[in-house]
Amino acid sequence: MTTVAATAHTTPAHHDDRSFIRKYIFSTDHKIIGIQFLFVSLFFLLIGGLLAMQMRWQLAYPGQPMPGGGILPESMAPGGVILPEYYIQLVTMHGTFMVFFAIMPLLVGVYANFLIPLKIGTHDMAFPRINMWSFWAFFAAGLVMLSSLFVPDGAARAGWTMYAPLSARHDYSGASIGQELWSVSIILVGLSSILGSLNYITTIINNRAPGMTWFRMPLSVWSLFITAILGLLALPVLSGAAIMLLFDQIIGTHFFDPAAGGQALLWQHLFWFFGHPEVYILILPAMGMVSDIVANGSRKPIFGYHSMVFAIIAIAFLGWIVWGHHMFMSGMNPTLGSSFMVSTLVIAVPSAVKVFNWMGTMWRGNIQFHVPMLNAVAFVAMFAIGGLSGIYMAATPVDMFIHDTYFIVAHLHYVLFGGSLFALFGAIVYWYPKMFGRMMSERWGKVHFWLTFVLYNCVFFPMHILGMGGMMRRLYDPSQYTFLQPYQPMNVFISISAFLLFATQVIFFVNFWWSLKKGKPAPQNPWNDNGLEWSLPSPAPHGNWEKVPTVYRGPYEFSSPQAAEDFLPQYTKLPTDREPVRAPVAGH
Amino acid sequence: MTHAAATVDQMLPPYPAERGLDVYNKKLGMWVFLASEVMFFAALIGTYVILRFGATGEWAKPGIVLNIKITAFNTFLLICSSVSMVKAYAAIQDGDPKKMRFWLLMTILGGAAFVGIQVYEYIHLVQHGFVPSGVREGSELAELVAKGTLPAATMGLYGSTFYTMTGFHGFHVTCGVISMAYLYFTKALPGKYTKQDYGGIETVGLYWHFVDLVWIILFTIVYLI
Amino acid sequence: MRKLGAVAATGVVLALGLAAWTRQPPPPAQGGTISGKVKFTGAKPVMPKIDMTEEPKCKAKYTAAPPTDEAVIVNANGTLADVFVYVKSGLPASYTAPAPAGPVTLDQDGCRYHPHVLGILVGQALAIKNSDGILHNIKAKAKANRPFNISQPTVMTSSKTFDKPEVMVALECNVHGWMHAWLGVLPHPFFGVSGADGSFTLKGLPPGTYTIEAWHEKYGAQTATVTVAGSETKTADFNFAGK
Amino acid sequence: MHWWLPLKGSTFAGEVDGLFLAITIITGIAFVLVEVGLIWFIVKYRQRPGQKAFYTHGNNRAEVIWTTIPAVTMVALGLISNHYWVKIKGRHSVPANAYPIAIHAKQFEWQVTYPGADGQLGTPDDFTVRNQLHVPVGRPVVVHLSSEDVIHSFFVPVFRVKQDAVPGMEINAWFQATVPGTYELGCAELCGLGHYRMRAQVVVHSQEDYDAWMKQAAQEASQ
Repeated sequence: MTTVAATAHTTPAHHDDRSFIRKYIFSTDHKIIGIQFLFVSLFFLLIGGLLAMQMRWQLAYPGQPMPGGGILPESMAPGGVILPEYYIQLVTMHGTFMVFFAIMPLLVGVYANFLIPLKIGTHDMAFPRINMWSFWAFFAAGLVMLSSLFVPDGAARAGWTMYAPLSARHDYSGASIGQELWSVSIILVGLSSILGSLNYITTIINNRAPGMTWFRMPLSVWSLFITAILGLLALPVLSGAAIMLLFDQIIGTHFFDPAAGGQALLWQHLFWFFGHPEVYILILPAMGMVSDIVANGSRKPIFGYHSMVFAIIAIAFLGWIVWGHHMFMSGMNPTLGSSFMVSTLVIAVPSAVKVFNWMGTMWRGNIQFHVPMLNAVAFVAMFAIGGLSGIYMAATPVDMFIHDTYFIVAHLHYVLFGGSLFALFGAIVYWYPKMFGRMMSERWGKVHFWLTFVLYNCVFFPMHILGMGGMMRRLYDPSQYTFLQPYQPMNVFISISAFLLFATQVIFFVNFWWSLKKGKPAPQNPWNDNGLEWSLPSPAPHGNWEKVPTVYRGPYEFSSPQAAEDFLPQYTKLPTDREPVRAPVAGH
Repeated sequence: MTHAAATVDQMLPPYPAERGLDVYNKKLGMWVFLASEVMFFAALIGTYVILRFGATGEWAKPGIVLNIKITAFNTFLLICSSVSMVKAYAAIQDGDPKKMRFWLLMTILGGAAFVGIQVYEYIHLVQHGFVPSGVREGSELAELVAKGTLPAATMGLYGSTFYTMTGFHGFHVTCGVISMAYLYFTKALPGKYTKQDYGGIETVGLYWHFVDLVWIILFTIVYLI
Repeated sequence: MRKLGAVAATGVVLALGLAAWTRQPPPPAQGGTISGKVKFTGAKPVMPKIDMTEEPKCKAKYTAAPPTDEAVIVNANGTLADVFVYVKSGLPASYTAPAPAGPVTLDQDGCRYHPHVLGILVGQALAIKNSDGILHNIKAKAKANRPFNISQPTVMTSSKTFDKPEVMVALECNVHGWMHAWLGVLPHPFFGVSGADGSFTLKGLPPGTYTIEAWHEKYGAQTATVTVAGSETKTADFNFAGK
Repeated sequence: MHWWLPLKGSTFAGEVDGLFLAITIITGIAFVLVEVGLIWFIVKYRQRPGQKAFYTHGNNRAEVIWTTIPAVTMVALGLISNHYWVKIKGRHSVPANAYPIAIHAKQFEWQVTYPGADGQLGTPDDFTVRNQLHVPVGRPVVVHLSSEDVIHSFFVPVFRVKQDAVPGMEINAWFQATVPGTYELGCAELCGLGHYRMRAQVVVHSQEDYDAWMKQAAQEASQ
């Protein structure tokens, strides 16, 4: 955090006499909170990656001592050989960290906090103190989850989906405290997300700058708004389920234990009722930010702005009625399966619309390949693969074969890594100047991008083949099955690619840290963008604007004939522009 | 919450931003928060409904396990506290802070009494042998189960859902009482609420009515049917 | 009244302390011995065969006869093996167990536990050995002690200890559903398991009257009362009837 | 190693694979359209000095086209899939003459109960074998799945059949094997530390072989 302190406010726009602690630790400034989320969740991203590397070692070289594995305690990997119970902890914790502590906070915690006030033109969130609590609840949740790896009997081990009754009864899983800490941590995550979401929603509804009408909002803000609604309504269900799970674990209730009358499928229904909106929480903000970056990179207005907005809304709406597609094989009534299949296939439509609109945006553009644009285009390409592979499992008869195989693993990583994480690599580079006042290295950004892009496909594309061969998920040692033994060379190939992919991320992290202090000082508007945030100096000062700007147009007026340059910011007043009509300020 | 908003106001110059809704932030925020609370209780109540109607065999008889009379009185108390909340709100709208303080205090006392009675009820139930995991061995209720007056198969589920739902409701009431007491001492007593500024009362009132409404649903489905 | 109690308690503590201080710990070789046989009457039950086809490594270890279930093993001389006999009560309150000599080994060999029934001191290490080199998991369904469930995917040894007396802790392997072992955790070394001749011996008992219990996984427990004085050897036989 | 799907070992394996292929064709077209389009645009519309992008906010006709085509395709795919789904997994899909076998899943084994000589479960001549599923070829088999402890998933890749075994529920899954041989059954739902070892042998016999095996196994089990 000290580095942030050194660079975040090198050029304060106006006098700021808050103490260090109020400024950077218990800060209520949305930008600092966003940066706090960024640092913490990048750390968890690294942890999640490290866990994945251990899994990949075991899958490539089952039962062989892992290099450096000797530092792990006896209960995890005696002599560096990963134990089955540690392997399933790795599986569980990798999923949990990546979903709840890396991708979700990176997208929502970082960019909803950082971008919403800057992009809609307000001084801060509606409830800055609640915003601060949202971060600290998340931080506490992360610490609890991390600590669970080191308690007696180890961490939770029922998969990130925590299917009951394996998760609910310690005698089934062999874990104890770790399993309980998982529940506690998830309850805290829920609290954090709810507090964050209510802030984002209130801020976007009430605190937009004059002239920032709904349909002048950037798609990033639109997607964050819809994401916040999803989070607001989905996370309490998860929290409720996690509370019941925790009670099953510690005070002997029987919600999910069929041995005492409870219902095992109840957990799945509750979890996926949250879980599917969660999937869209993990992709919508990425879509929004990619829309901003693609329009900027193509120097062209986004193609079909309104249909993009309606696609987001449609995805969010349909996202509530598709949760059953995770449960086609669970013994749920097959007639329900039919209706979930149809709703799931229909949700492909708005996703397709978005992909075509991004392509439409690039069509006849004047495409600049800066690092954010490269990552954004990779997002479109990879999200397309992830979306298309989703159609296989939506079709229930095919799902009967590929459900819970590596095909699913491939699919979800194409969406979460190929989708969300590429968008994030783009977004981090794109808004880095506004956060820290410096640019990240363009050259190393490109090196990182190309290596990541190639290696990423080497890691995850072959998993489709494994899945088609029938390789189940979460297997400690697939070579135990005769029919999977021929696939071992492919597992080795995937693992080696994964190690290289992980090593490549070092480039990103070094670039990130190095640029904090040594990066090229950023101009006010390095990407020639139209958003309100670029009217501020880099880094954006505390309180953002002395007086909020007035908005005269939509966010994507690139190459407009009205302007001499190829961009026309939202805040630039042309002689032909009229002042927006101001509604009277409400209430008190 | 009030305090946080005040910090913003000191920090920021007032400006005529175009408002999306004709509702001030705190109130909108509370509505949004209540939407998430609805989902939370929906999860708990939905679980109860699924477990109850999916259970094989007869459901536990609330009339035998629980003391409905005392809870009915408690329900009445909570409804009264909702009325007194309305009274407090009406009073400050009329610009009568003294009357508002009185009714706010009544609401706090009503809420506190509700929590107190609920704690008493819990102690009583546990002594009888009704625990979250079902029926405690060797207790009065265990004998009833042995006699067949109460169904053995579903007592565990009834205990699980009963304590979780009413417990979390009680937790919400407690939070409400604490926030009202906080507002009472930091805002109402120093006379910071006026005819023009009573956002805190309105916001906490919304929450209070919501908690009350949830209780009426819970009382009906857990105690009565 | 309360004061009186406190005084009395202090007195007892002091007396015990004094006794412990003055008492010479008897060498374990001395003291009484209880020995006996566990007889079996009735029809000898036929134990089902275990099909280990799925584990060729284990199956290969049974060349003579196919392995059978180990729940009831009746010896050739009509006695019952794998009966856990131990002093249930009767030891003086001041008795302190000697420090355990070393770990007790539980070997998983040929997809079976060796031994099938065993005893261990509180705090003594249980070395769980996997000689098979295939996955075994060891689930201890303990109630008084902390339960555990660990796995051994390869040839290796894990160590576990138990904090509280518990008779018996069921051990099982869930990968090979036929694998069961029984572990008696005791605060003293006066326990034994009836062997291939059905006999057991409890050595080095201080003088006193003891309740000893014989426990069998299928036929339950029986008790007997035995008084031992000096270094004499007393006999206690048990008789289990087949059903 | 296959680069495509494994052996088709049941009557509906062909249908599942056919649907898989159909989806591959549909998504393949979309895939080529998107990825080739992207590469083409990247190359053709890359930044050039003096060039300005075409200023447009979109085209409603294009939006309608690329909303309608996927929507129609998806609905059609949904209807086709549903046809097979009802046939394979629908509530009344189990053939009336299906041969019953009960499988009880337990950490970490499959306890397969065969109906014995009378061909009916729940009679005294039933017997249970661990981790071995023997089925006759060319005859529908219905598996009554139950679970002792946690959720397991019955998965035989060559039959293209998968069904979770959920504690507290009995779920039926059926298939009709078409190719005699020895295959594997695995657990597809994480069920604990021995999940990866929860496998069983599947043997598809001709009817005569099956009867012979049954006689022998029943005899062994009764010993």
